[in-house]
Amino acid sequence: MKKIFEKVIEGILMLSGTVTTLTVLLIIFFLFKEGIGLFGKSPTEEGFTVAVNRENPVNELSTDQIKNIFDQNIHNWNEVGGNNDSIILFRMDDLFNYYTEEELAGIDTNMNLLTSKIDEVIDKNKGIIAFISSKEIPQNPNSKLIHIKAIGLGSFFGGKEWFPTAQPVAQFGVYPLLMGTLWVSLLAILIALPFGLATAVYMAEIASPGVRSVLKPVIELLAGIPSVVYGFFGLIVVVPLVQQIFALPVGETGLTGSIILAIMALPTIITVAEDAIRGTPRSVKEASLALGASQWQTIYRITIPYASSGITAAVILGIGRAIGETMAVLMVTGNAAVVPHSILEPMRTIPATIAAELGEAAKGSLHYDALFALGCILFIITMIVNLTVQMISGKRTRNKLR
Amino acid sequence: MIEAKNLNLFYGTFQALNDISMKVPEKSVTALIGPSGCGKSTFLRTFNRMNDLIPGVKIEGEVIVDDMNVYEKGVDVDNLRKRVGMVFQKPNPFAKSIFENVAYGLRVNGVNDEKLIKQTVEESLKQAALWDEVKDNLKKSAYAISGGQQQRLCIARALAVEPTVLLMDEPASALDPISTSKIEELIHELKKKYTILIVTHNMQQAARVSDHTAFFYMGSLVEFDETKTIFTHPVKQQTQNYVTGRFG
Amino acid sequence: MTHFEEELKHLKHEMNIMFALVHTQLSKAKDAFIRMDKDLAREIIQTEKRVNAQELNIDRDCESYFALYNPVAVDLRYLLAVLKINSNLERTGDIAEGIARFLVVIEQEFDEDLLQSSKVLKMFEESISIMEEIEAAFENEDTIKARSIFKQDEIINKINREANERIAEYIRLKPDNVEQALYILSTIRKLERVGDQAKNIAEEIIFYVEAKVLKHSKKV
Amino acid sequence: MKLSTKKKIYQGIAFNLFRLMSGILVVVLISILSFIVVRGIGVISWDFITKMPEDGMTKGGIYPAIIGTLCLVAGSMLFAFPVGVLSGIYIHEFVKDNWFKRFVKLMTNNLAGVPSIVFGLFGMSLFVNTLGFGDSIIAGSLTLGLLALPVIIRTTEESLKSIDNVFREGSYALGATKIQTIRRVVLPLAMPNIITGFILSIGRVSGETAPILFTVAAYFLPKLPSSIFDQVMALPYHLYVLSTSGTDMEASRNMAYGTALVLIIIVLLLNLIANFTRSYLSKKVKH
Repeated sequence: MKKIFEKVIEGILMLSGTVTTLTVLLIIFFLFKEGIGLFGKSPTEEGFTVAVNRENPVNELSTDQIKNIFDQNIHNWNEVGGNNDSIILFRMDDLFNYYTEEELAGIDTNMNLLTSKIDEVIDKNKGIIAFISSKEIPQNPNSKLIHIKAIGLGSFFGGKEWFPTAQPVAQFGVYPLLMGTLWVSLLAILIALPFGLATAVYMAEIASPGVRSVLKPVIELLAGIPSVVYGFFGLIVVVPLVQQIFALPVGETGLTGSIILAIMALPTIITVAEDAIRGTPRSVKEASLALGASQWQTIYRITIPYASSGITAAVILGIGRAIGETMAVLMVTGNAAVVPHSILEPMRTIPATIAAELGEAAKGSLHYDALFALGCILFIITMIVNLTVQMISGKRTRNKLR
Repeated sequence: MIEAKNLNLFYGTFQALNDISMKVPEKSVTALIGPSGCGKSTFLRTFNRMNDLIPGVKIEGEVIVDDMNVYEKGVDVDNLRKRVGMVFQKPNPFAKSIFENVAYGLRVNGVNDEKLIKQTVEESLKQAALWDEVKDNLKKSAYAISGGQQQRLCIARALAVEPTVLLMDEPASALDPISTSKIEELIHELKKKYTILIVTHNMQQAARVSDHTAFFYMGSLVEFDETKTIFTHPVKQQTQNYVTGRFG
Repeated sequence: MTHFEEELKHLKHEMNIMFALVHTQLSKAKDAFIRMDKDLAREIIQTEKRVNAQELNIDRDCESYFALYNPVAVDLRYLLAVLKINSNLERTGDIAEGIARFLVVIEQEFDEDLLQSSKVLKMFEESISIMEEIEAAFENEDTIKARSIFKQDEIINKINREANERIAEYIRLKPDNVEQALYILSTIRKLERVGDQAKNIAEEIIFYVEAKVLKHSKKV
Repeated sequence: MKLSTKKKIYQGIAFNLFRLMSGILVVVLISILSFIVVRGIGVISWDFITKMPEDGMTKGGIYPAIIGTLCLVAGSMLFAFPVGVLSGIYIHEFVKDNWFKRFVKLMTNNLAGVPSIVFGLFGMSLFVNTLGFGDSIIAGSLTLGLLALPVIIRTTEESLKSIDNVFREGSYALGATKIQTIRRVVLPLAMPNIITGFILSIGRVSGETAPILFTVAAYFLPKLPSSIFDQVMALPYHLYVLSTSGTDMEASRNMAYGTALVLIIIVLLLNLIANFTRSYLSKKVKH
């Protein structure tokens, strides 16, 4: 009886023990399941297509080219490998430019009429490119469907535009978001690092126990404050400050985000680095002092090199925190999805993009899948960060065993 | 000449050393023995002011090293520690090469002449009877050699800054018997040049290596005499009880 | 050489001094005996103080070594042997002193016949020789030589056994010289004990070198 | 210059620089706190805590947001605490040191580092869509629970690790089974630290916004939830809404200060309670 009872308990324990593993696997499964849906699909809006004149030699266009054509950055077919014809844009509404109302009478109900009219327009204009509903695609001899390159890893990572609701083709270029994330996070770490290390060294080596007993809870509290509060503070205080100091049109910039992120990453850096510094055996420090080294010489020649792997771990963990942070960044960076040129421009990070756009994206749409793909990227980055940290701290424990 | 005069030491309100006066003979080995917590390590650490690092320590009386009270105001502690070398319980080499471990004390004390450093490192390693074992591996990490070698490296490191006094806090307690006897032989050699104070839990070790022995109990110096006397006919009953193992 | 080995070497040196002292005492006793040299006899009595001081000196050294170095195995046997050899030597020294004290108080020269018949001079020679032998055996840790001591002691014992009859005969012949005769007998008795001490020392040497206990057993 | 003087000067410069930087940090933190406290203290009143929001969230209180956060905290802890503690026990006490343990630990550590927005994505995909809970307390709680899970597992493991093996061996030596040993010897000793971890993870959960964005949080819902399948408002999300997308941002600013202060007070209180329980319980265990 007792045996069975114990076996049951052990079973329950085992089940719980594997929950985290299961969760990670589930996260991977669900993120990638949704995220993978983005690839291999045409980026045009569902139910729509792009057509040209039958005699046009162009068969295939990339999303970039289509976007440039419809943004009227490309005016001639020869720029995309076709004949020397200027490009004529055609959208459904444009039908009324070609025909009078009488000619189009009854078009709302008569599908065939619409189809034939569109076909006629396409036939008449050699340089036309038409963005039309796929139902209206005529089996007509005069028009030809343009094959649009599907979204691939190349265009996803290399694409310089993130414009998921653009027509006729959505732009899913992660590059600006990636850059935004890296700029903001790295600058945040650059700001946080000197303060974090200085405070860690100060707390571990210099401060009297009294000062430390004040600093320690302060740092803990700093770690406990919700990110949205930091975001709020940034919005109310830091944003106007940055705007004034640099005389900018808006204060929501990458720099603002970096400052807030720096404050938020500090507790992680300080705590981990302080632990690492405290991990230096007292006897080693005493040996240095006993040789006539000053306290400062001991710190920078002995303690810091000894704790270097722990400090590295602290920095990487801090970067991980900064990269994954969502709300505060969302509130203060301005969220412009363009490749940044200066840190004083508005920027948009990957987590902020997800948070801002997921609410608007219809489930199952390309946009929705694209946001999950962003989630995948985030997940992979943090996974790499974590594995690196564990590798470093693993090495550290091995060193200590010696 | 090193000497303690009416030395009292407090950790907060706890009195760890109680009115200790003791003249340590020069160029000889003096062992400090006594049960755990008797204050012998604390006493040892007053000579290079290592106790300063512990918060809440208060010291009264005088500790004289080279005719100067080290607890006087304005004493340059770094300089004092340079003159008073210290070897610790466990071998604690720095995470540097063997060479850099020995050179460390010189570098932090402002020596930049690489030739001089090289020469001093070699001499110190020879004095510590380690040179022959490591001369081909000076660039190797100090962690790559055995514990006994590491401890001799730590001794070489202490010798490199040319101290007059050498404090040893249980220098062989973490070592195997063979390494221990090597360290003991080394101590025997070193006393020709240095005044050595050694704290040890191991009474036999104190008996073997020292010329004089001081027995501490509950923060007081109970008896201080030639080692032979302490181990053959001590004056105080407490000393007798301790050295015969009939303690408590 | 380790520190302790140096100390042991020092101890051996002290022991050599002790051996030499005792040996000299014995030789001087012989000379004084032959020449009836009372001054020399007094010198022997004086020097005995040095022998005693040296005994104490070695005892103290041994005590320190036991206390400080925890000797084991051969070192332990060596120190134990030295302690005992030391006291054997001191007794040998006492014997020389005892003979010297006779010489100081005796008034007439010994009768030449008595010296001849009692073989006392031979006894002197034998005991001095046994001392030399044992000193060499100790110096070289030579157990073969040490074993030869036992035979030499037999010779000494034999002279000693015969001495009774010879002295008795001598007294029958010259009853006036009975006091002298008794002195000689007593001297022979004393010298016989020199042999015994040497034998004990030999046993100790064999004990520390070979770790064999010969005491109270049939001699090998 | 004398060498010792030079050393002292360098040391003085370095130490003062460190002191200064630490000082700046403290000043920054205090200014953040005092800014919010000063602006928010006037807003907080009994009404603020117990009333529904009114007038496009420019007036009234944050009652439903407080209740919503309470529901979410309770729900997530109901899931995460038992599972987390049991996991910690299993990993530390039962699994031998083999690849499985290392893998599970690796995964736990990785989960701890996953950004909260990814949890939000995952929660939306699994609980809201796949399992069909919709935006609801249960979906939000489970998502937050998963977020808190690695923290609780780690603190449990750490506190178990800090218990000397002699206690376990002592118990086994008396013939106790493994489960008995854990229940009667190990857990009571580990409890102070586990409870501390639990309280701190409450703090973390109550302040999280990103995971609840798409799983439960309601923009404006001036009523209390009736079942676990209802949407609720939540404090952090409320603050986000008030400060970025309220109908009249200037007018709702005061509400935002108040909400921020309430959040900070919660975190502060939880930190205090955690420190208190840690010292109180560990004293109790010792006696």
